[in-house]
Amino acid sequence: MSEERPRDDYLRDGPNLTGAELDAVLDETWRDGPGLMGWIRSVDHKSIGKRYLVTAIVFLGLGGILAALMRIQLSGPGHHFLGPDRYNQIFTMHGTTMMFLFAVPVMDAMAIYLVPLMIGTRNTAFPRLNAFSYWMYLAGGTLLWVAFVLNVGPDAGWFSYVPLAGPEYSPGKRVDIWAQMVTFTEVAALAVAVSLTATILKKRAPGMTLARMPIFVWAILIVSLMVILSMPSVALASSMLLADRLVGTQFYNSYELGDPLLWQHLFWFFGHPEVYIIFLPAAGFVSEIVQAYTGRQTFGYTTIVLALCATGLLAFGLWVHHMFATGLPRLGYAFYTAASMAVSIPAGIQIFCWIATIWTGRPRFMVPMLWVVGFIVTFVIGGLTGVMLASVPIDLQVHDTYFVVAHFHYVLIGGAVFPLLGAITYWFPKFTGRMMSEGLGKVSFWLSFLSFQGTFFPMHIVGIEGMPRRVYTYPAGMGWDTLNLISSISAFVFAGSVILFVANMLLSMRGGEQAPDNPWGAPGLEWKAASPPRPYNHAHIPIVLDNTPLWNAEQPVAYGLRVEDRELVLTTVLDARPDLREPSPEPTAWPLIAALATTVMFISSIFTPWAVAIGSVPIGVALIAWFWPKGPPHPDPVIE
Amino acid sequence: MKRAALILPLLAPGCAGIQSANGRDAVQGALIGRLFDVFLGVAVVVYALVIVYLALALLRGRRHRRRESGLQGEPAPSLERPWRIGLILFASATALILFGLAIATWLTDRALAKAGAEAPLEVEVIGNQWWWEVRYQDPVASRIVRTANELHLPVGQTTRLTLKSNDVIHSMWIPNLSGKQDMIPGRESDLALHPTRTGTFRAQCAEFCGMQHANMALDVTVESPADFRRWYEAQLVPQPAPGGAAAAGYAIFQNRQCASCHAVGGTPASGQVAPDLTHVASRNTIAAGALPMSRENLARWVSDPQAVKPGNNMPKVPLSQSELGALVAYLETLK
Amino acid sequence: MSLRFPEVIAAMLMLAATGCHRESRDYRSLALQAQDRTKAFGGNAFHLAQGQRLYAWMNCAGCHSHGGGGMGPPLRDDEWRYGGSLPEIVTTILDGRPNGMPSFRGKITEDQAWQLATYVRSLSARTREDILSGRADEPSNVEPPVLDERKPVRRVTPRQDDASEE
Amino acid sequence: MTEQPRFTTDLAPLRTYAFGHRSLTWWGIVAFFLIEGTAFALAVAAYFYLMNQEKYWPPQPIAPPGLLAGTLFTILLLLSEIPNTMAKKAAEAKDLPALRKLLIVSSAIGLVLMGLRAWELDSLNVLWSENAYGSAVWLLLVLHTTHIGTDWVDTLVLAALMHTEHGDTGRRYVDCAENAMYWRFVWLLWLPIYVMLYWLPRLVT
Repeated sequence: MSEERPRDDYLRDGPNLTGAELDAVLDETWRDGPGLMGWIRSVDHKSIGKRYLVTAIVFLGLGGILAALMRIQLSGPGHHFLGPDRYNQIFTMHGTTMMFLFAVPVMDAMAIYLVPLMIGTRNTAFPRLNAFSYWMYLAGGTLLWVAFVLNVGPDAGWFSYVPLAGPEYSPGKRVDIWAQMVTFTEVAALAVAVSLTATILKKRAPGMTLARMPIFVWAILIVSLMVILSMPSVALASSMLLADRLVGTQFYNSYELGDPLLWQHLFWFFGHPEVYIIFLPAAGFVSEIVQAYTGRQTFGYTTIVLALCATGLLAFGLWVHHMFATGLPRLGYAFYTAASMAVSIPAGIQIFCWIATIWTGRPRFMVPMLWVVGFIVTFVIGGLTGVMLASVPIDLQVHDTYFVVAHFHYVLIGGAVFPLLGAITYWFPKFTGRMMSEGLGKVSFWLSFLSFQGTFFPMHIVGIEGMPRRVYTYPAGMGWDTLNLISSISAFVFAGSVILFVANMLLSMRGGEQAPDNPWGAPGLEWKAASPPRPYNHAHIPIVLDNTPLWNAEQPVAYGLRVEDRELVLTTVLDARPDLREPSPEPTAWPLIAALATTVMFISSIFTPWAVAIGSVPIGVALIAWFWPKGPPHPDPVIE
Repeated sequence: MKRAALILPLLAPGCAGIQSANGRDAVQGALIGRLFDVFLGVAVVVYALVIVYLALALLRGRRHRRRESGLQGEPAPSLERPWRIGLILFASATALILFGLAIATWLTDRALAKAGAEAPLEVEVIGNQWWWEVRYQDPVASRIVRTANELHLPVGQTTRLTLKSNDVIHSMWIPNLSGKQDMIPGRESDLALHPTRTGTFRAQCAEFCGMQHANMALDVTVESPADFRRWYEAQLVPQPAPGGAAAAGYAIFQNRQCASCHAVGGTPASGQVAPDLTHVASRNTIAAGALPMSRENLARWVSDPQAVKPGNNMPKVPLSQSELGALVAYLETLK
Repeated sequence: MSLRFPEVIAAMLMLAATGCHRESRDYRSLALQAQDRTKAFGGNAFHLAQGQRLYAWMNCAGCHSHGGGGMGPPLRDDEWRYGGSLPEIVTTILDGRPNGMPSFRGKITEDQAWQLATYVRSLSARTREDILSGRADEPSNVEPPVLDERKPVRRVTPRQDDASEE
Repeated sequence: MTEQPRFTTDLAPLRTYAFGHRSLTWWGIVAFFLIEGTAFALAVAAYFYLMNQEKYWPPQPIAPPGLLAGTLFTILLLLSEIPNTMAKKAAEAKDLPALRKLLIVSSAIGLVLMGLRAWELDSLNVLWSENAYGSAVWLLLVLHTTHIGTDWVDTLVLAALMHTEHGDTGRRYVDCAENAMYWRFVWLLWLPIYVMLYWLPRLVT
């Protein structure tokens, strides 16, 4: 085969083929198929991203309902609204749903949707792997919630400490289903991480060197690497737990040389990076929002990127602060105290830079900016209580109490959900082509912000006053009654505010005013594409000259990509010089079939270990069919 | 330090209850409490500074507010310079504050270690699913006191609790006295307590341990050494078979299901898998804090333990009214 | 989604029939007749786990060790001198048997006897696979289950087809 | 988009495939290296974690795993690198006939390796359910067996693919080169595990 000579009879975009005529051809090439089969076969990052977002918001709602039930039970001492068994299932499901089925997938959703648009390409790398990851995520969520409805929901907490979650003290299939759900969501998150890493490294628009990448894309790159390095830990731990429960291995059996702390080490080695996997994309959202609404590039671009890297690195060095009460040697703890305190410095630096950007820019106080201010006010409280928790003696008093519950709600809802709601409002015009209503947005912000403080600030005090975590009831006269009542009432108001936000989304989807391509005058490449973006995102691959492409007078474009087949450009990793023309895989249903085969294997392996061997044959067949090239061989390759 | 102490009272409201980390009724509790005050004070100050900084940025931003979107002109590098210096100052200030807090933590750790160094009294506490087994160690085997769900401590002396577990991970936490320590099966951890104030406190299991994690409490009574000595001797006294009205209850206890699991010193009943009932009537609560001790509550508990503490391991023993009355009468004698 | 939905619902309903019963923690004492008790206790993982703990608490291992037998007969094999069905094992526990098996009537409650019997039957792997617990948190000096047929002893009660109890 | 965008860079002359880090799938495979490498590193860490809690390792009555099977497996695994490297060179040189033969040789070696692995699992002297040591040893071996099994199936599929008419396209050569790279990762990962499982207990007691 001689050197690949580009045959000239292919139709290519360029000066002679542009505008509406090009749009027709590209739309035909990149569009999803019609109807249900088209939806199932789709590999377009935008439709997969939207699916992830809708599913994650559904799970947010379900998790929220569970939180409401818990608050009803805890609104006063000695209530009988929920029995212990049902309450334990509910708080476990609340934690598991919020962490595994909402927080990580919703950040994946935004990343899958936005990263290709922001770096000026037409689809993620390995789009079929993305489709596979969504089906696995959906299957894992469905498994968990169907089990919960059938009274087989896990009841050992969202981190299922052994030996309570072991074979002897958790009879039946409840914890098995939890462990298998972890395997599902972990496979999904790893698949997304692999595809996003490859997308960000290889598919940036020509000229977008690493130093010119948007900060959100930096955050997603670091988060993807953290997912790749942390998720195997929980995969290993949950597989070992499943082996202990089903085939009688002795990993966590202290009577047979095993150790319950081995589970805690492996789980929290994943657990703490997980919470930074949830927070860093939110930090990326804030950097983008602040940049757009103050009309200037975020202050200290390099500082923030280094702070993100520092957070990503440090996150792997402080998991033992979850185990300060387990009696490990004190000198080891001192190291983890230092690391846990040090991780607040990068976060503090980012806060400083955002406020500096607001100070020196000319801000417009639209709804996303309100969410950013609400985020700063709330997250700093969570960060400071986090520093308190880093100190061993204080942690021994407040560990596993409602003080910790308050802390992680401040850093997870305050630190990740507030920026997420701001980001949804900010990118809503790009997702749907319509603006969310400002008035309704402001009301839902103030309602959320105030009811959030009312719900979770009293928990600091109740925790100090001695109320332990995960109790389905508590005696009267301990000084906790009024504070819990306040939390419960505010919790319902908070739930109302989130419902209001979702209502605002649904109403604006149809009734919102039409949005231009760049309603906020923001500098990112995603605002160069149409609202909602055409299936091929950018008619011509843009060329980037600096950090804020759309604020640059010069906006050159590249041309010469084939239009009748899916093709996009690969660039070199560091300075994004155009390198190869890469065919992008065509839509196919094989990822769904492979996901179904994997689901059958995972679920049946809970009932019999043989299912692992027998079940992997259909998976092999599905994967081979997925990769096997179809149709006649093309001289200029197309991935059928 | 003093400034932080001034700010603190208004933030940790309310007098400390019988189960509150604000109680600080032991040397350990006080040390941790003081460290918490330092951290809280610093946190409040830092938070105030951040909010002031944010507010100024927002106010200044409000003055330069604008309607139109898009680039407003890249700020001149000269304007950036003060902010670069500000950033370096901010980062180093944060690092310095954290370093100070780390030093405070280290000092507290050292003081805690010194406070718990030597302990004249050794107590072994074993966590079970949803109750505590408490054994006062003594070199002379016959003077070992076995009790359950209660802990008596002499004030002004250090007591070391050796913490173990028979089944899942529990966590011994007496908020008024000290921090918590997990009880992990296959491991032993210890907790030193040096109470400084007499009184009754309530401890609770702080690591989720199953269905009745919420009702796994422990009554802690701190009393003068003399009272403690008196209590200790009383606990050593075995319970002879009673005469009169309680004799029927005694017969039921020995012959029916009770003796299979429970033990009463001085009687054939010597079950090890459930709380020791030798001096059950002298305790403040029943079933690890589920009900306060009283005649009706004893009857209510024995007649249907699953109603009071659903899912616990004590079965509903079929008893007629008369048998129940006799049994409760017998239990009342176990002072 | 529509084409997959009916199958999913059908599968769930079928699962519902077995799912929630196997998992329900019905710690309230069950006033049921013998054959209802077999289904109530036999198919429930919670009762099997409680039986496992009672086996340790009531010191059954003293004579039967962990099912391998010692002074008492082994419980892991398929050899039942006094009947291998649940009600028969409960009768053995509550009323005792000649040459050595003590009567536990009055020493443990009716429900506890049924829980114990459920666990004892599971030692010879006759219970459904999905109810068995992987292992106990205790030293694993348990020999692998011995299911090879030994010379049958004269049976007291006619041999019932055990499969009927699944 | 009324006025004509400024066209500056013509992408038409770019190549459509390349070997090494220029190809997209190379980065995907490196990411998978990281995932599997982390999983193995943590499994080894768990093994050491359990080990330093015991005085005797393996715990008393149990003998260390039989050397013969493991060593034979390791030797053959290292030898398999010869056809593997030749296959990589053949792929980069786009020499189809040689590549086809080498892929068949690699698949055959894979089959023998799986057989040796089965014998190795039989000569471990411990069951996974006996104690944590047995569990950890079996965990590492089952993980590596799946690892080697998946890459063996990949090699089989590639061998079959290269014999079809699709075989003679640029990207398929890239796939073969990257599969050879993945095979290297498989045996590189096995060496530390082999030393740890087979030699550490013998040297350290």
